[in-house]
Amino acid sequence: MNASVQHESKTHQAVLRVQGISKSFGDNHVLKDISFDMQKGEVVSLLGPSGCGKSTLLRCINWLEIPDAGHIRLNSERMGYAVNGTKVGDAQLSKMRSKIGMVFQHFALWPHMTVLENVMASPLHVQKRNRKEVEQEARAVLKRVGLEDKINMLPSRLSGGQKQRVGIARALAMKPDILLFDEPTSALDPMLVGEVLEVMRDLAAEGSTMVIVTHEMKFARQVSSRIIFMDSGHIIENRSPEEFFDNPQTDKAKTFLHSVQYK
Amino acid sequence: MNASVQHESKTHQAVLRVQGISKSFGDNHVLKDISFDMQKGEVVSLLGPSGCGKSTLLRCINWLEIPDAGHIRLNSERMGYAVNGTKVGDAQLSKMRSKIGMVFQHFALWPHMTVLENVMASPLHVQKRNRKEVEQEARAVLKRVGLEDKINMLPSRLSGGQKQRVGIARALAMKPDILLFDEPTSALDPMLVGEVLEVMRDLAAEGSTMVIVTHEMKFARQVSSRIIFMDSGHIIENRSPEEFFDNPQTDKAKTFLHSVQYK
Amino acid sequence: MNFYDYLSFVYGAVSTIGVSFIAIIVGIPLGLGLALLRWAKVPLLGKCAYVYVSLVRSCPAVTLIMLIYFGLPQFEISLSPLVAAMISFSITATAFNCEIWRSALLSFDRSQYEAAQAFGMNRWIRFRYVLLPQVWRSSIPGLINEMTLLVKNSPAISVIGLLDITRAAQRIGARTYEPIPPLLVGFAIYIVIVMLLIKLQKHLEVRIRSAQEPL
Amino acid sequence: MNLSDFQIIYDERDSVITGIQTTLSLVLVSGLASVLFGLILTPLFFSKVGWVRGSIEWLCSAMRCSPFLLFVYVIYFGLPSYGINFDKYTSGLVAMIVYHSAYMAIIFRSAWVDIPAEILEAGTAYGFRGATLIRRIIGPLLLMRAIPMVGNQWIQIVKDSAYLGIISVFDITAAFNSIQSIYFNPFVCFIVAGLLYWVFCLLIELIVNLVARYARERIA
Amino acid sequence: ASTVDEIKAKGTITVATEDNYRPFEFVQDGVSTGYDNELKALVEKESGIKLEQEIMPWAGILPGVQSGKFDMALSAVMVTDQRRKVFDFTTPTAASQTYFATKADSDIKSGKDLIGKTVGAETGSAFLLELKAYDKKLKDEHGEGVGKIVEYHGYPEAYQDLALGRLDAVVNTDITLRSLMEERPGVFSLGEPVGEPGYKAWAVKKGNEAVLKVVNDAMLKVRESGEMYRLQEKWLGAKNEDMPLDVN
Ligand SMILES: Nc1ncnc2c1ncn2[C@@H]1O[C@H](COP(=O)(O)OP(=O)(O)OP(=O)(O)O)[C@@H](O)[C@H]1O
Ligand SMILES: Nc1ncnc2c1ncn2[C@@H]1O[C@H](COP(=O)(O)OP(=O)(O)OP(=O)(O)O)[C@@H](O)[C@H]1O
Ligand SMILES: [Mg+2]
Ligand SMILES: [Mg+2]
Repeated sequence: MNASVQHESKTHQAVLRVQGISKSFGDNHVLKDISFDMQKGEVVSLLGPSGCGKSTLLRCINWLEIPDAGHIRLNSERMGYAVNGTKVGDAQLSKMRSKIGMVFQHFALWPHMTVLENVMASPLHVQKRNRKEVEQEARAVLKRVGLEDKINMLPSRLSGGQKQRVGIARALAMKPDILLFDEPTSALDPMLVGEVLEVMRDLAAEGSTMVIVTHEMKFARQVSSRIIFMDSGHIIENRSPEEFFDNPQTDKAKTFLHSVQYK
Repeated sequence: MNASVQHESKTHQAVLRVQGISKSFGDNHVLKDISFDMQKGEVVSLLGPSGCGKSTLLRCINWLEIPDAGHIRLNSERMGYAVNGTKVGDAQLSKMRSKIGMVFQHFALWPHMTVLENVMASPLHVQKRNRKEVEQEARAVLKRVGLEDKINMLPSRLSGGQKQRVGIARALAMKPDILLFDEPTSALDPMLVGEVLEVMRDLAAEGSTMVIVTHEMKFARQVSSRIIFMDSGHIIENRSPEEFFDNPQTDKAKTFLHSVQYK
Repeated sequence: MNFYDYLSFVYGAVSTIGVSFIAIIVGIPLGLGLALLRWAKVPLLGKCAYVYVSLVRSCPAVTLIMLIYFGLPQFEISLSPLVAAMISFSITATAFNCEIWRSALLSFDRSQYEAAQAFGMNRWIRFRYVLLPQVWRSSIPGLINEMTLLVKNSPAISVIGLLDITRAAQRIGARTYEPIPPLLVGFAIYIVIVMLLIKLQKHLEVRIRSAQEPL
Repeated sequence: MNLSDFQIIYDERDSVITGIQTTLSLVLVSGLASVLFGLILTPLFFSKVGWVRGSIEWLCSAMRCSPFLLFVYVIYFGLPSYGINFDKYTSGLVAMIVYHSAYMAIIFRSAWVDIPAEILEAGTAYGFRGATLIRRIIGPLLLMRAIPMVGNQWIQIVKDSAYLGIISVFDITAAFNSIQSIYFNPFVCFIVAGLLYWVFCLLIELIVNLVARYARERIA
Repeated sequence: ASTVDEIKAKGTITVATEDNYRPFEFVQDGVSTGYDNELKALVEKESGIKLEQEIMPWAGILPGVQSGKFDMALSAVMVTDQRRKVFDFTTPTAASQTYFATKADSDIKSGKDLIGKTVGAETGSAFLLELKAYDKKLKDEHGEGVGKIVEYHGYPEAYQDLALGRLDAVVNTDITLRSLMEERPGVFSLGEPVGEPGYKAWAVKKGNEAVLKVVNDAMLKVRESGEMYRLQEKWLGAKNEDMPLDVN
C-alpha cells in the first residue's frame, strides 16, 4: 500500500495509525490488510460501495470489533494492548476508547437520558471528572451545535437532525483525539441533512481530526483533506479529493462515482 | 388558483380533477382548498418541504383519507360518492380505488406473499379476473420492471430497489388510470435509487399518467410535464419544470430549491 | 405405586390434555372475534370485550372454576365437572387469546393494510388475504405459549374433583403416606407435555422466521 | 342470589379481611422479591461461564414447565423429608418467590436482548463497561422496557396466590370457600372473590400504566 | 321437586359421594368403595332405583345438593343443627363422635391439653364447627382456648401435616380416626372426644321429600333386616344398633 509507505516517515506526529488490519466473519473476508495514517487536523472521507467494509473498519479502530491481524495505534499507543505487549483488560480498554469519539448512523443516543445527560454521561461516569466542570463544558458544546434550548429534552422529542447534532456533541464532550462518523446523515430526511453537515464542516474548519463514512459526495469533496476509497476489503485509492473526484484511477472508483452521481 | 382555471375548458378529457380539497387533523389545517387537473399522459411532480401535506393530498386522492371539503373526480366519476350523490359503501369504494395505483415510500408489500402473489393479489381477489390471464399479465409486468427471475421469492429476500420495483409492478397490474408515487426512492440506499427511477422514467415515456412526490430534483425536472409546488397546505406554484427550476416565482420555492440542492 | 396408580396418572394426563385442548379449540376463534371487536373499536361491543378480558384475566383459575361449578346451579344450569372445567378453561383461553390476537393486530404494519385498501381490497378481502395470514403466523408462538399456561393451570380442575395429574399424585401420596414419589412422577408428566409444546413452538417460530422476515 | 347473601359475607367480614390481608401481603412481598431476584439472576444468562448459563437456563425452564400447584406441593410436603420444614405461609411465599423470580429473569433477559444493539454499542464505544454499563445504560432501559411484561407477571402472581388455599393458606379464595361451605351461597361468594381479584389487578394495571407512560418516551 | 311416582318412573336419582373419606367412601384401585358404597348397593336393590354417582371432594358435595345439582349427598354427612335447617336426613347410617388425634409420641392426652396448640379440620365440615365450639368451651372454662385452627381442603393433607409436626392435633369422627390408627400403627394416637355424640346420615335438600322417602323407605328396610349392622361391623368395627330412626 503506497499510502502507508507515503506517511511512514511522519510516524511520530500521526494521531492514528492503522497497520495491516484484517478481519473475517466466518468465511467472509471483510477487511484485507488495511493500512493508513492520519495526521492531526486531517479529515479523511472513507468511501466505497455498500458492504465493502467501511463500518467494520471504523469499529476495528475503536476495538468494538477485534481485528484478526494488524495494529491500531492512537497517539502511538496500541489499541487493546499494554506497553509490554499483553492484552489489556476492560478497564484499560475503556480508557483508550474514551479518546475516540464515535457518531452513529442511527444516532444511538441513550433514550432514557436527556440531551444534557447524554452529553455528560461519559465524561462523568467514565472519565470521572468533576460534575460542575463537565456540565459547563457540556452546555458549551451543545451551544456549539446549536442546541442550547433543547438541553432538558429527551431524545425522542427531537428531530433526526437534532438527534445527530446531540450525537456529535456527545462525542465532542469527551475531548477525543479523533472523531469517527459512520454515515451520520444517511438516516436523515433530505431536508435535515444540511444542519448536520454544517456542524461537521465547522468542526473540520476548526481543525478536528475526523474519519467520515458518507454518501454525500459534494460534502466529502469540500471538507476532506484526503479520500480513501475501499472496495471489497481493500483500500484501492487514497488521494486528495480533487484527484479522486476529477480523475479516479481505478475502474471501481469510476463505476462508484458514476452510480452515486447518476441521479 | 390559476392552475385549475387554466384547464377548466378541457374538463371532459381530464383523468383526474382535484377540486377545492381541504383537510384538517384536529387544529392542524393540512390541506387548504387544493385544486388542479391532470390530463391523460401527464406526469406531475409534487414538491414541497416536509410536512406541507404532499402525502396527505395523495391519500385524499384515493380516499384513504377523507377530505373535509372538496371533490376528487376520476374520469369524471366522483370518489367516495355514487351518481345520485350518496356516500358509497366499502365495496363500491374498493372498486373506485382499484383504478388508482399507489406506490409507497416503504414499499408496503405484503410480506407473506411471493413477488408474483403480491402482483396478482389485487387483479385476482378484487377485480376477480381469470387466474391464468392474470398470471400471464403479472409475469409480463414483472419482466417490464426487470424482475422476471425473482418471481417466486418473498419480499424479505429482495433489496430495497427490487422491492420498490415490485411495488410498481403491483400497481401496474391493476391497469390503473393513474399512478401515485409517494417518495418512492427515499427509503432506498443511494446506490439503489437509480434502478427505480429508470423504471419510472420508462413509464413516463410510455404515456402513463402519474403524480410523483419526490426529493430527486434532477429526476423531477427530466421527467415531469408539470411541477406543483406546495407550502403549508397551499399550491403556490403550478408550472412547467423549466419555468419552476430556472425561475421560481415565490420566495418559498427559492428557499426550498436552495435547501435541497445545498448538499 | 401399583398398576392402578399408574392408570390414574394416565387418566389424569388425558383429562389435563383434553380440557386444555378443548379450551384452545374454543378460545382461538372466539379470542380472534373479541380481538377484532377491540381492534376495530366497535362502539359498545369493543368496550364489553375489554371488560370481559380484564375481568377474566384477573380471575384465578381456581376461583373461576368454583364459580362455574358451584355457582351456576343456582340458575338451574347444572354441569358435570368435566363440562364445567372445559367451560371455565375456554373462558380463560378466550380472554388470553384475545390479547394475543390483539397485540398481533396492533403490531401489524399499518401501511401494508393501507396498501390493501389502496389496491381496492374490501374489508373481507383485506382480512382474509392480508391480515389473517400474517396475524396468524405472528400469533402462533403466543398461542402455543398460552397452551402451556393452560396445561399448567389444569391442577385447578382437581378442586371440583376431576382427576388430573396433580390430584392423582396427591391421592396416591395420601394413601401411601409417601408424597414425594408420586409428585415427582406428576412433575415428569407435566415436563414432558410442556416440553413438547415448547418444542412445537420453537419449531414453528423457526419456520415462520425463515418464511417471513420483517420488511 | 339476594341481599341476605351479601349480609352473610358482611357478617363474616373478619375472615374476608384476613383473606385479603393474606393475599395482599403474599402478592406484595413475592411481587417485589421476584423482581429483585429476577434482576439478580438476569446477568447470569449472559455469563461467560458455561455452567452458570446452563444452570440458570435449566432452573428457568424447570419453572416454566411445572404447574405452580405442583411446585407448591413439592415445597410444602416434599422439603420436610430433607429437614426443611416451613410453615404453610412461608412455604407458599417461598414457592411464589422462587417460581416467579425465574419468570422475571426470563422477562428481563428478553428485554435485555431487545435493547437496540447500537445503543449498547454506543455505551461501549464511549468507554462504559461492566457494572457502570449495567447501572447507567442497560439497567434503566431494561427496567423500563420490561414494565408491561412485569405487570402481566404481577397479575399472574395474584392469580397463583389463589392456589395457596389448597395448602391451607387462608387467602381470599380460601376465605370465601370457607364461607360458602358453611352457608351454601357459592355464587355470591365466588363472584365477590372474583371482583376482589379484579380490583387487585386493576390497581396493578393502573400503577403499571403510570410507570409505562413515564417509560414510553425513554425506551427508544 | 318431583313426586315419588315420577322418581319411580324415571328409575334414577343423582347422588354425590366423596372420593377420599375412609372408611365410609374412598377410591381403591380405580373403584369407589367403602361402607356407604356397599350400603348404596343394598338400597338400590331394595328400592329398585339406580343411584347415579358423582365422585368429588367434600367441598363440592353439600353445595351441590343445596343448589340442586344432586338429589342427595350419599356420604357420611354429620347431622348438625345448622345443617338441619337446610337439609333433611335419612335414617342415620352410623353413630359418630368427634375426637382429636395426635402423633403417637405427643404429650397431649386430654382435651384440656389442646390449649395453645395448633389443630386442623376440614373446611366446611361439622368437625370444624365442633372444634370451634370446643374452643369456646375451653375459653369459658380456662380463660384460653386452642392456639390456632387451620382449615384444610381435605383430611389427607391434614394428616400429613400432623405427621410432619406442623399440626399438634386433627379433629375428625372417631370412626375415621380409628381406621387411620389401624392403617398407620405407631404413627398417630387417638385422643379424647371434643364433641357430643352424634350421627351420620345421607342428606337431601330440605323439602325434597320424594327423594327422601324413596331412599329412606329402602334404607329402613335394610336396617330392619340387620344388613346395615353387618356392614357397620365390617367397615366401622362396631354395630350401632341403638341409633334413633329419625334425626331430622
Ligand atoms: N457482525 C457481523 N457478523 C457477520 N458479518 C458481518 C458483521 N458485520 C458486518 N458483516 C459483513 O461484513 C461486510 C462489510 O460490512 P460493513 O457494515 O462493514 O459494510 P459497509 O461498507 O459499512 O456497508 P454500508 O455502506 O452498507 O454500511 C458485509 O458483507 C457484512 O454483511
Ligand atoms: N393521521 C394524521 N393525524 C394527524 N396529523 C397528521 C396525520 N397525517 C399527517 N398529519 C400531519 O399533517 C401534516 C402534513 O403531513 P404530510 O405527511 O402530508 O406531509 P408531507 O408533505 O408528506 O411531508 P414529508 O415530506 O415529511 O412526507 C404534518 O404536520 C403531519 O404531522
Ligand atoms: Mg456501514
Ligand atoms: Mg410524506
